Amino acid sequence: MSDAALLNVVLWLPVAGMLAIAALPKGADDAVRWLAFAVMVAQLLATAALYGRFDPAVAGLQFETRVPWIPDWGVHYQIGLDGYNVLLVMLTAFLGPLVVAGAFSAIRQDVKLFHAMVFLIQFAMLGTFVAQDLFVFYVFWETMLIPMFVIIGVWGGERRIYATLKFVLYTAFGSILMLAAVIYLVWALYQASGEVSFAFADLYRVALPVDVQALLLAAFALSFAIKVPMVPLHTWLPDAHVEAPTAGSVILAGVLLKMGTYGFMKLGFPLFPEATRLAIPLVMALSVVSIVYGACLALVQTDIKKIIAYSSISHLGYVMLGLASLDLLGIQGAVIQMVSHGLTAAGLFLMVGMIYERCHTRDLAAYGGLAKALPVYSVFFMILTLASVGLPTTSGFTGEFLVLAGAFRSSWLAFQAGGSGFNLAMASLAVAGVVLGALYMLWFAQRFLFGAAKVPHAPVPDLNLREKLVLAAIVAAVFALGLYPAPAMEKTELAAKEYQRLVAGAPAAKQARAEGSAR
Amino acid sequence: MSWQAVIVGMLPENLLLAGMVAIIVLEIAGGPRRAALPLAVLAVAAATLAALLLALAGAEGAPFPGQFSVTPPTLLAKAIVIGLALPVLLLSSDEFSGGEFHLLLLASLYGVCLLLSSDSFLTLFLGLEIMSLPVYALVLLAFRRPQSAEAALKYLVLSGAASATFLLGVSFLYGGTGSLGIEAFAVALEASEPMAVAAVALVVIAFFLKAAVVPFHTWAPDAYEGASIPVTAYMATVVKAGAVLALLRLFGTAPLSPRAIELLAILPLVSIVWGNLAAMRQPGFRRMIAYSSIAHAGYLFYAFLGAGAGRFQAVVFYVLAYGLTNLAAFASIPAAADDAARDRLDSLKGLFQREPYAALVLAMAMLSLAGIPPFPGFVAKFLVFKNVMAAGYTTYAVLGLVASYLGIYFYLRVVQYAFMSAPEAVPAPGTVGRAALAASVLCLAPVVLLTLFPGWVIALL
Amino acid sequence: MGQLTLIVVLPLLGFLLNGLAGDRLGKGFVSAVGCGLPAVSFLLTVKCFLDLAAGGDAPLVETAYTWAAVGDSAFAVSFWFDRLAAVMTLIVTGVGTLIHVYSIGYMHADRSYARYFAYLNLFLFFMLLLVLGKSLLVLFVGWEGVGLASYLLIGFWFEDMDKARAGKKAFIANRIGDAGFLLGMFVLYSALGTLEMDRINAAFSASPLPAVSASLIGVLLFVGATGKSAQIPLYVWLPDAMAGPTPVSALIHAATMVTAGVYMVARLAPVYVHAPEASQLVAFVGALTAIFAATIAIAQTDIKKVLAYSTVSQLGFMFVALGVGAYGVAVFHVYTHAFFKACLFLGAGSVIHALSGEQDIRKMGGLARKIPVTFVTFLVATAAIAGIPPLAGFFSKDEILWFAFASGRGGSTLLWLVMSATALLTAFYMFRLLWLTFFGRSRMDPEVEHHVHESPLSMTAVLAVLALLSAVGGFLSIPHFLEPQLPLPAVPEALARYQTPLVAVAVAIGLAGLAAAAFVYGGTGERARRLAQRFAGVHRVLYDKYYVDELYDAVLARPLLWVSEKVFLGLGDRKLLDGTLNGMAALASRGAGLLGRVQIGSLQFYAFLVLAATVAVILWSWRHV
Amino acid sequence: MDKTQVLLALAVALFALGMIGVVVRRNVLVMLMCMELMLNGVNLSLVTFAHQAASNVGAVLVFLVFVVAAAEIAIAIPIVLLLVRSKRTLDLASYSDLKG
Repeated sequence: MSDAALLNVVLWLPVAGMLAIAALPKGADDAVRWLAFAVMVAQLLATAALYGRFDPAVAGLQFETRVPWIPDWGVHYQIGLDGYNVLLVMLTAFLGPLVVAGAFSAIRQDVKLFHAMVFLIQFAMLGTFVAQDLFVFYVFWETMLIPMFVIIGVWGGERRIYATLKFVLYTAFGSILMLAAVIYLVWALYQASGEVSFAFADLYRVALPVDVQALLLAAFALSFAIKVPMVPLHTWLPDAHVEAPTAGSVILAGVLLKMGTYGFMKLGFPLFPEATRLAIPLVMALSVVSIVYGACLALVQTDIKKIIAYSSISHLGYVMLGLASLDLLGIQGAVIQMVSHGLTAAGLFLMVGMIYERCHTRDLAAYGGLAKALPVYSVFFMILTLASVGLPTTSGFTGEFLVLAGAFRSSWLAFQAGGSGFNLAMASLAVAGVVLGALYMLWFAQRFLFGAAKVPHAPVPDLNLREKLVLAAIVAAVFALGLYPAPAMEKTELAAKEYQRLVAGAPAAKQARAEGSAR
Repeated sequence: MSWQAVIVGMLPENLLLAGMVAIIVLEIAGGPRRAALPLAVLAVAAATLAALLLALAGAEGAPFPGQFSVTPPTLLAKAIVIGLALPVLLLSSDEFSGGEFHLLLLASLYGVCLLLSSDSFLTLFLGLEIMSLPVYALVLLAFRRPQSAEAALKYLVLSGAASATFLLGVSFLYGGTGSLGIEAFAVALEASEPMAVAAVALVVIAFFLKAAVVPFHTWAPDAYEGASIPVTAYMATVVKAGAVLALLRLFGTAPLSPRAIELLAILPLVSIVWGNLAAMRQPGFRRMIAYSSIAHAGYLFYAFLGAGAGRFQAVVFYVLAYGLTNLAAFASIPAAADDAARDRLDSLKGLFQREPYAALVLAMAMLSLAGIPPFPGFVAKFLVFKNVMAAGYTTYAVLGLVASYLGIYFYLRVVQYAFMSAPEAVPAPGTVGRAALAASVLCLAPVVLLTLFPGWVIALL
Repeated sequence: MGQLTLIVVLPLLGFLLNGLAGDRLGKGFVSAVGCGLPAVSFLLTVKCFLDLAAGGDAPLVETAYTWAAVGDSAFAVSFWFDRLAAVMTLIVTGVGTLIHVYSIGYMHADRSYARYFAYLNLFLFFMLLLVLGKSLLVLFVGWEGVGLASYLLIGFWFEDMDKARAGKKAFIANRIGDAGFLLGMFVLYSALGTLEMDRINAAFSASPLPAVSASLIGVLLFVGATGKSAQIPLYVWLPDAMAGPTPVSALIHAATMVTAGVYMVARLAPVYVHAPEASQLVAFVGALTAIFAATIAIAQTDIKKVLAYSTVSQLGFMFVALGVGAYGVAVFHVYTHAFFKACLFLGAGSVIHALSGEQDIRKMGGLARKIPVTFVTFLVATAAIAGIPPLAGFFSKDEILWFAFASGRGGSTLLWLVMSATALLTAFYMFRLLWLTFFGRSRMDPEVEHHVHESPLSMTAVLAVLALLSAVGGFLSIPHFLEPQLPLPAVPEALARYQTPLVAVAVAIGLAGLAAAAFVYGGTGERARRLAQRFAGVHRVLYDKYYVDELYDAVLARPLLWVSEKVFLGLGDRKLLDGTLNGMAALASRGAGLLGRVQIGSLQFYAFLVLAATVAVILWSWRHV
Repeated sequence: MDKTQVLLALAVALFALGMIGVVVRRNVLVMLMCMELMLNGVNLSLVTFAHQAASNVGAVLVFLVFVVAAAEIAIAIPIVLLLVRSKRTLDLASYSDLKG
């Protein structure tokens, strides 16, 4: 099988899985679970094979498929891997089996529908990442809403309806304006070149006046910023996370939130470079606000899921900061940080789910001293907490360090070149944000794990083999990215450079940046 | 006028006519009443097929020059609209066993066909009335419901007012040009003397009334609620499509003048907002669909803002996607003890546990109507707004899209009821009938096709 | 794998073995791995040291692998072994191994024996990374890593919430410093494009100097040092860190980790040489911390707290040395301090061990005869820290005092006076501690007293070795050894003649402290009580550590929580953001109701609407006619 | 003002009268009659224009309108009958069960 075909297999395997599950008889819950797990593992293996064969020395798309889909509009079913998406595709495929395995004992109602929805969202997420045609991208992008709506709404907690409607309506609002911008953009391409195309590569070439760019960027950015989410567009996230079942939270935190940052990186910023350069102080400021605000709110939560939810806001602030830095370090760091957050947040949500299955409460006050009662659990929890804090040797450090270094360097150079010090101040504030990150996570861990043993519904059993394996996989990935990120970063390097070139302008990137912040 | 042209060019109409005649004969002969349904299905299916084949064969002709002509696009539109009646017929099997429903339906369909092929206001008027008159009776047919007469009256009076308005406009056009050909309308669109302007306005208003655009929509919620499910389904899809396609015929492919733009953008925009907002708190399914259809009428007329062949493409595709998903939704409503209970959205609670297939189809239909990808409703909406944007009306396009956002909530509410709410204990929930199942499959298959290969259909249009 | 890499990796191996399998394989295995691997590291270090000496001054360099490469900059994990690193590595592995051995006895009864050794080995790994790292990045990884190990070990007995809290406090305080450190690194990286310390030092040794303010870098990095090395304003974690097992206090919070800040400044001495403002700040903070902590130490009653504040104070001495440019002298003090402070802590541990966990010196006394080995070693170490010649502390402290007075890079009489006063206080509170613990009448509970016993050989042997080193370690002149790498500051000619008199003064100070303590605390202790009553207010303030913890709580912690809870969560998220959302939803719902009310059901009203709208549309269409 | 204009004015007046009648009369039968009036207004204008343009298509349409009007009434009467049977009144105001 050719690699391009393999990529198609990876993408469509979840759909096949969905159909296969639908064909299973009612009540065969265990069969559904194992089938779903098997399909996810197959997908992971196929993705891993592609990942291995992905050539970091080749710029642009690899394993590309391009066939006309709606020929009248120049829409192509065009998918492929490039440096932008390769890590995220890998992350998505990696989390797939873990989501299914993590839900083995948690989901008891409508098992078939649940796994069908997990497959659907897996399909939509992968599709969003690999799509290279704006129409196809948008279709996948919006399709993601449906399974998430169902997952939160059917298997969620008490206020699940409120949470899921809030999630869908919030995100859909952003998407609607993005749709307007998409249409306008394609039309502008047609006006300029007489060619109707939705291909990213073609759309990058559209040159628009800066005021139009600003409007379109605003529309795209709204949609992406809601998904990220950036303060002040974040309030759907805590509710969604709290009400979602574990699998929903894992998918949401693990992959879905990266859609926003990926969207900025692949589309939002490169499509409208001039407007982006003008908006960079704003983006940086909002990123820093997200970092600090999310951390402060995480500090005062009493629901363990909310703590992690707010921490996500904070962590994704770093990603945005890295992207806005337009510095190679920052961009690469942003990509790593996306993956890192995907791993740690997914792991933490899985762990919260595990304890919830045992104790049926998410109230932090009900817990204490778990380290004594559940030593293995606590070790894993501590590792993930520290990764979330960004401790060296974990993936969190790699991401945060590179992002902060990049953000600082670019704004420092701009400042030295006579630009305003605003960006520099923002970057420095972001560095200070690492303190808050440690504060809320360690306080959380302290109240959760340490002190006198206080476990509702004791005695509770420690992790079983399935749970240990799931967490071990995540922890292994966390350390791999922390100790030796070079192979992963190698794969994204050319894309990061392309992003930088597209946004910062070709020849004198540094100079342009200096001007950008001087304005 | 050659007989061959009449037989071939009007084959769909003729097949419908044959169906009608057969049903009448059946009634007169006192044959088994249950045979009416298969006969009607056969006739409609044959007509659909005929129209489709003729369209694909590129048939063109004017059996009655100056009055009636066919071209492949019109035949295709005809095929789509007639085809939409098939699920309606299947839906009716639980409710109407007699022949009168089928006869009236076929008659109304005949009117739609005339409408789509008319070259003069004479045929147009005839088509409009042949389409509408049976529907008044159809609404009335649900006489088991006490409100059906009220619904029929409201529909009849306001629809009659629409006819009168239409005629006044036509007479003005006639006065201005001395002709009743539909080209007179295009001429009047460009003209600026008061009478021509008024004529255009009156004709457009008449179609707004028929298609239920705010503020001419008031009959729709009441009539939809008062009618029975198949009739509501028919009104919401075929009748609405007929009205819009007829007006499309009048507007042709020429770009709109600024005056026409305002006419065709502002009220439909208001319609989208109004329909989407008012639907939010409806407790009944049909009334909700009525408001939804008011909003969709807005999108349909929005498509007129685009120019050229894209306008036709957008309207027809929209009609197809909207009609199919709407009918699929109607087909998924489970039977209940009585009509009022069946109509209540609350009775959908817990549907997925009882009827997973129906719930899935319903959810898909709702999401498609909401315009959420990957369902065809999205592609249809995209097509509309793409054309609007391409014609340069960026502001209208953005406003329309934002207005369409308002609609998402109430569609999702239905999904929420079906999947996420515990079933209500009190009424013994019924199941979806076999015929309804067939109807939903009939809708679902093309929906899946449209989802996976929208390009196919678009290329055809 | 090169030998430097091996030095670093061996403790990591110990951590993995003990952490993953220690519980299953038994204490013998744990002890063997936990102490054996650091010992091997120590031997390897000695070998490297010999190689270094054999190869002249050329530093040993080893690159393990490239951590990440971005564009034209690559971050390599490589190790660098020069004289400075050699001294530090020897201290870390040497003292580290000793303390590991000591722990076998000290921790023998603990349930989490394997976990303890795993953490201890993890600490060594990170500390060696810190010391041997060639790049600031590697140093930083070690820097944060030792913080982690410290966090884990302080909260080792996590079931006690106070201990867990102390661990967190340490981590947070360190993090605050680390933020500054990161900023400093970023400035360096932005300006020079590299984090390799040899290249940074080379850049600042060359001319022209890099176009970046060395003082800015110096100050930012120093912020990191104040966290790690417990200087004002971030010292507050160190006294609380005594919640950990006592060997941990000896190893991490006295001998090695807390001196990382000193090491870092010394390592980047060429930067600080060009940063007079930063150096002044370093000296100022060091002096202030030294005397501040010394005053607190006077009034403390917990044996470990006294030693903790003493450590803070001694670290202040080191920073003063750094601030006046006597980098080698600071490292000298690190070296001697490692011996005597480790000895003191381990001695304290032995006392605590003997007294079944009692730490309050008010409940001790008269222990000298009961635990003689501990007493003798403790005595030697106390004398060393008090600066009694010819013990190790005397040499290093005397040199610091001398350079505080005479250095051409910021030495001054005032600085000398402050440091001398601190030295006096040091001698005083250390002898106070000695007195209250070992002399006089016993104030122990009879139950405790009954069980008093000398510690096992694994502990006393270590005490003896450390006491020996505290006694003779000063004869090895580290500043001289490091001089090729870290030249001492020039002393103005005019001041040179004061050197000998000042030595005499320093000795006098040490003896004065001894005498004062003997006077106050000798005999019945009545004088001490009266003194405390006489100066009740002062005593209270010192006993309560100047209320700094309370101040931080009121100024930082509470406002942060208040703002987060009330402003961000209450006002921001709930009222403003969700309020707007819910308001819009309510508005839509209200609108829906309103539109529903138009649909009143009256046909005539409907007809009226049609009529009105028709007229309106026609009039609207006509307006352009 | 020539004859055509007078006739046209009359036609529009009839139409308007009918429409206003629909709006204001509460009796359902009168309402239906007013609808017929509207159609008759249209018929008058069609005839006038047909006369003016000397073409007879308009007249053909007039006949169609007659037919349609008859058909409408044919359907309207049973509706009214049903309504009267259930409501026992011809007052339009009481036919407002459907609303919201």
